[in-house]
Amino acid sequence: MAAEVLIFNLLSAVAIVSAVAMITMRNPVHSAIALVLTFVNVAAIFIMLRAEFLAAVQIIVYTGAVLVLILFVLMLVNPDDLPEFHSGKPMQNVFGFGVGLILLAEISVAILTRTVVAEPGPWNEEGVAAAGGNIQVIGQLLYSGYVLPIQATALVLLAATIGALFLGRPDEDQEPSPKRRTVATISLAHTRGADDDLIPALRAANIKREAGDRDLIMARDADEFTTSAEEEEKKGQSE
Amino acid sequence: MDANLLSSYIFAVIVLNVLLGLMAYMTYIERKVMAAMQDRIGPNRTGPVGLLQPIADGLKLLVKEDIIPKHADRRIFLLAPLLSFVLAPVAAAVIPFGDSITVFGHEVNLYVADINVAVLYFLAIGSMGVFGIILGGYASANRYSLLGGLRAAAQVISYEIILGLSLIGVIILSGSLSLVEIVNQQSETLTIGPLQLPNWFILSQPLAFIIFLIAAVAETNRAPFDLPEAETELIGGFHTEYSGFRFSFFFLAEYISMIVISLFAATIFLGGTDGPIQDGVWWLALKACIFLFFYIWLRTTVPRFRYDQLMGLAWKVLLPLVLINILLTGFIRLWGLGML
Amino acid sequence: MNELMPEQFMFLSAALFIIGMVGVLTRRNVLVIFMCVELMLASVNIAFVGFAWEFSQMTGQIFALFVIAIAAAEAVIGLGIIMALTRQRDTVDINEVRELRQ
Amino acid sequence: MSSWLFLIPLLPLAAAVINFILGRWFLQHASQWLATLAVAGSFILSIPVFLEIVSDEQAISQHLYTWIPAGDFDIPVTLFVDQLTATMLLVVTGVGLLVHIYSIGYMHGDPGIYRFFSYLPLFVFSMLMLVMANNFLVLFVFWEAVGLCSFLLIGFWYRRRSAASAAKKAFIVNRVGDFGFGIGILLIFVTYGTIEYAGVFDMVGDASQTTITVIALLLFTGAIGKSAQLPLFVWLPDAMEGPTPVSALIHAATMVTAGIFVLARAYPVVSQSADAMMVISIVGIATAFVAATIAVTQYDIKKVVAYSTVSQLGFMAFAIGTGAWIAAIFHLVTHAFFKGLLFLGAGSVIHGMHEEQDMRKMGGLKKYMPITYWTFLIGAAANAGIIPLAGFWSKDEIILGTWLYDHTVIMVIAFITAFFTSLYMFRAVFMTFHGEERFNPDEVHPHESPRIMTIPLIVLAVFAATIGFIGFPPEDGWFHHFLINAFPGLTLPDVAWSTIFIFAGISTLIALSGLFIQYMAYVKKSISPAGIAGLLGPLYKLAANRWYLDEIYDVLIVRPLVAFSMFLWRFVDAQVIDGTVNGVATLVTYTSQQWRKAQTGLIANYVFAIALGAIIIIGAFMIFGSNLFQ
Repeated sequence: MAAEVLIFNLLSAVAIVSAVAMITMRNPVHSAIALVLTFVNVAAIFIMLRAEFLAAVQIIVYTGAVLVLILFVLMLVNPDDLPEFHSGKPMQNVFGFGVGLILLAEISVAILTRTVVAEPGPWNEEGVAAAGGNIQVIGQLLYSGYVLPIQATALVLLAATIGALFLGRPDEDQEPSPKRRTVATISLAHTRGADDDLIPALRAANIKREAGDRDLIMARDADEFTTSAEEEEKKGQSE
Repeated sequence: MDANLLSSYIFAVIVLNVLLGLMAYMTYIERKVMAAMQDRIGPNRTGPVGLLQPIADGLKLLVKEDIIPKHADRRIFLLAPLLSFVLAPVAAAVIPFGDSITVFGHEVNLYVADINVAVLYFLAIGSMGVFGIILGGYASANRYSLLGGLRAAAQVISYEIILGLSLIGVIILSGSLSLVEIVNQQSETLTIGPLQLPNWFILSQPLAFIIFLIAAVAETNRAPFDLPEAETELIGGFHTEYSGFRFSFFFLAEYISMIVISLFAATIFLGGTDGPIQDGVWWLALKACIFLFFYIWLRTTVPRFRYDQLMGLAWKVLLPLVLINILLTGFIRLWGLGML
Repeated sequence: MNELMPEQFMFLSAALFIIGMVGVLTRRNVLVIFMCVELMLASVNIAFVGFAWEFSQMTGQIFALFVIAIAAAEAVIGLGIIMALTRQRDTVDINEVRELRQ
Repeated sequence: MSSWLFLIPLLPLAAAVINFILGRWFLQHASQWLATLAVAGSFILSIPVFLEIVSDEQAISQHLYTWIPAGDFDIPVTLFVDQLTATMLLVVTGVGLLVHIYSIGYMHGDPGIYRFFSYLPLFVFSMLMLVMANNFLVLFVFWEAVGLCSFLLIGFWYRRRSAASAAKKAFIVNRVGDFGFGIGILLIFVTYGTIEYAGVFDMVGDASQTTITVIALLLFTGAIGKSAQLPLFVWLPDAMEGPTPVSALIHAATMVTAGIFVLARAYPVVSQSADAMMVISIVGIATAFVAATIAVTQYDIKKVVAYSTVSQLGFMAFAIGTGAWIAAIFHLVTHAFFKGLLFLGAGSVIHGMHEEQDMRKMGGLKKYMPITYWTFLIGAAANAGIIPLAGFWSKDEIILGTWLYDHTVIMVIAFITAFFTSLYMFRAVFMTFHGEERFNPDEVHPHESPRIMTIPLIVLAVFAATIGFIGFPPEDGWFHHFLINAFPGLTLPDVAWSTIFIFAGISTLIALSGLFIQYMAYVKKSISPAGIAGLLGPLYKLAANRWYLDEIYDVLIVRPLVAFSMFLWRFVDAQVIDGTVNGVATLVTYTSQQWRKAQTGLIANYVFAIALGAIIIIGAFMIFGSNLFQ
């Protein structure tokens, strides 16, 4: 049916032209609009290729969410003075287009010289219709053979959500948090916490141990042993 | 070109024109109802009981000067209202207005298209609709407009999710994304003892219905969720710089969206054309009118939300609720209690 | 040319992909580069769906679905990074961001 | 009962795990009740097990799971209780319970109490598993586990450097013995093809005499380490750095007896080798004698008790060596009670004296802490062998055994050691509780310990006084008839009453003479201990300096090791290894610096490189042919 080919070609042409427009537009907002056009055409092509569900998802996700987000960010980052630069170095452009052309040529050759070896599967138009439609078939396949990938995708989306929340959170106050006290104190209170001979020496020297090769006994904070020892002493006296 | 396609085209034209006419009088009805609620009279000078007021308004907007701000992004500025206005009625294509009837010997379906992804189609078109507002807000080169656009973007994306998820429950129960199929299922009668109930999804999905209602109001940027245009804060928001018939495009697009989403809600939750006696399009109209009245009622009653409240409502209240609803529905379906 | 040929969507896919790639190569605005990446992903989806159509398979469509899901995640993170970047550096010029060089 | 057997070790394990995980943040002091209740549960469960063994005279076992199923090498974890194990169960859980109760009072207010009360039940668990194992490998695993618990508990106050190094010392010294023990188990497996007790004992005669001797000696090596025999006993006195209840539980009542337990358990193997038995006897009696002489010269109350423990362990060892198997176990049981009592009593004294351990700064404490005094006195008298307390019956029986099995030399030395035992025990009693008060009354206010500490003392004292009667009359008591069924082939010697009376008379005489001498020395002051010390001169110095064993180890082992380590550090590590590593790093840094220049930081360049790569790869495929595009 020639109309089908015609429509396909038309859609393809619009998609390609608007894609080219996207990378040539100076204003990124215009680029985004061109991309919307491309995506809508891609969705239409999906319908032609018997992928109605994907077409709807393409519109909802890409145009409805991703591009709206991109526009959102475009407006948010620099609303008054959106950068007008196009591309900096001419050499970059030349190289870019050159590489693109070579790759296109290569892929074209690959496409034109290909030979089909695969056998057609069961999901032609009649097969899909018999199974209840495109969505039904995708649903059945997804939740029978692809349960694990679905779960993994769900995890990826969750991680992305959390990541976005993290990236988008307001800047924390710039003042540094108060430094943690790192000064160690010496436990004098509880004899169990220190060398037996350490105690009188410590008392005499007030803080430092005199001669000797052994380290001081460090406590994490001054009260680590003090309270318990006092309690014990009180208890001892009362008895 | 076969006859079926032709009849679809013809029907589409009819629906479009009816929608446009309805939309014009929707503004009138809104003003009247609001007036009644606020103990006023409302428009009553133009024509009998002010019935010609919408036409007068339309003419006024058409002949007004079309102002384009100097620093505006001209092309987008011109494009944006069109986008809004064109996309708004497109979603109505999938709404079934009844079964097929025979006109002049031809079988004519009372819907433009019965596609198997109708619900998704509706959501897709709805998500596209916001582009008009965003681009309009951007192109105006006005801070207020830009803020309005930004708000619209965030709000619509958030409530789009709620809207879509609230429909999942219905989809689980019906097992189809086709609206015609969904309506057909709802026209069955449910007998519980002495009770004869219609199998409307509002009965099996009450929570989803309420959430859908809230999300629909937000999706159409209507009060109390009209933050993108909040007159008191943003002096009109995205359409501050628009005037004349470009403004009217935005204005009309909003009303068309309201009507379409009301039709959609009536179709999904209230059985569409199904009614106690003599099924037909009038039942759909009646149900849609209830929704429209609800819209107006809401606007006169509830004050506007603050922006953080709006977002908090979507993400912290409605999203968990709607997920719970999906979970429960899934379990119910799993245990074979699908038909309420 | 009465039938839709498989080569058509392949060329479309290739063309869109290469346009996206050239865009990434030549543009400096990080957001435009981002859009180009999205375009490349979409072009790959065309190929997937197209091959699924050609061989009457569903695997291609399912794969495309996963691509879309991952692309959504990528978009969210990418835009988050861009937001953080502009907040810190106040620029969207990709050539200004050269910390990796140090 | 056998189906509930697993609960006995499980309860302490559960308590240990819960206390360890939740103790710090949630339980804190509540952890002590959890641990005590768990051990009490084990104790209560052990009683019906014991009674069942008594009535049925049949070993019971419960298979839990197979730990290592590897072909022939099949290691089950099976709980196994026979007469020997049942006895040990009661001792371990009983003394363990009392120590737990005592610790509640002793450890009160310690910030690490949850740690203490997770290590302690963990130890009880390990010890229970050790005694309930039915094969040598599981035994070895929990042998190491009790070693670990010992390490943790000795080093409990790890902020005190001496405690930390004592813990290390105990652990390392034990490794020496464990090494031999492990090889012994390997040899058992190689020789007999199994390491389950029953299988090994059945086939014990199949191996050559030399092999059996080697196995027995290797097993004894383990016992030397764990049970603190000469020459590896040096760790035990140092282990007194741990909290006193730990000393009581681990280093007196239970863990140190693990070595004796292993010898007793492997008795069917050990007894096959006369040479090995001879070695065990000699080492045992030497240990007993050396430790007793050291104990007489010590001033630290805990050290005295510690050396006393070493000495008593020596008694047990040579009892097994001479063939008095039942006497050894009997002494193990009585020793567990009176030595636990002595340690807890010493702990009570230390507690009352505000952490003072030096007996020279005590004296006259009798009136301040009467309960502690009387219980300590009972313990000391039991240890010294005063009739009719527990120690008398078991020790007398060991010495009787030496005579019965014709070891006259050992018997003589044993009598001398018994005399020293009496000497040091009553020296400790009199120095601590009698005579003038040598502490500064302004600084120290001795007081009796709280009731939660004295009740275990009283309970232990009752046992220390009466437990000996389970072995009455000697060589023919109830205990003997109970244990005789543990192994087939054990016989009770037929002893005439006259012999028993003679030995009992000599023992009592010796014990009383020790008591008398010390009474004269420290209470009446009619003998000067310093004078005697001067009289003995170098001999006294030798004993007071612990026979210079630590110094010998220092010169022979520690210093060469340190020197070698220094060489490894200064030259091998610092120069060779670090030099290599740094050299490689420098090389990599330099190369990276050069490559860095390729990293422009421009995304476009990177993408360009990717695209070029794609072109090259696709081009290569197309030129050289591939089925990728076909």
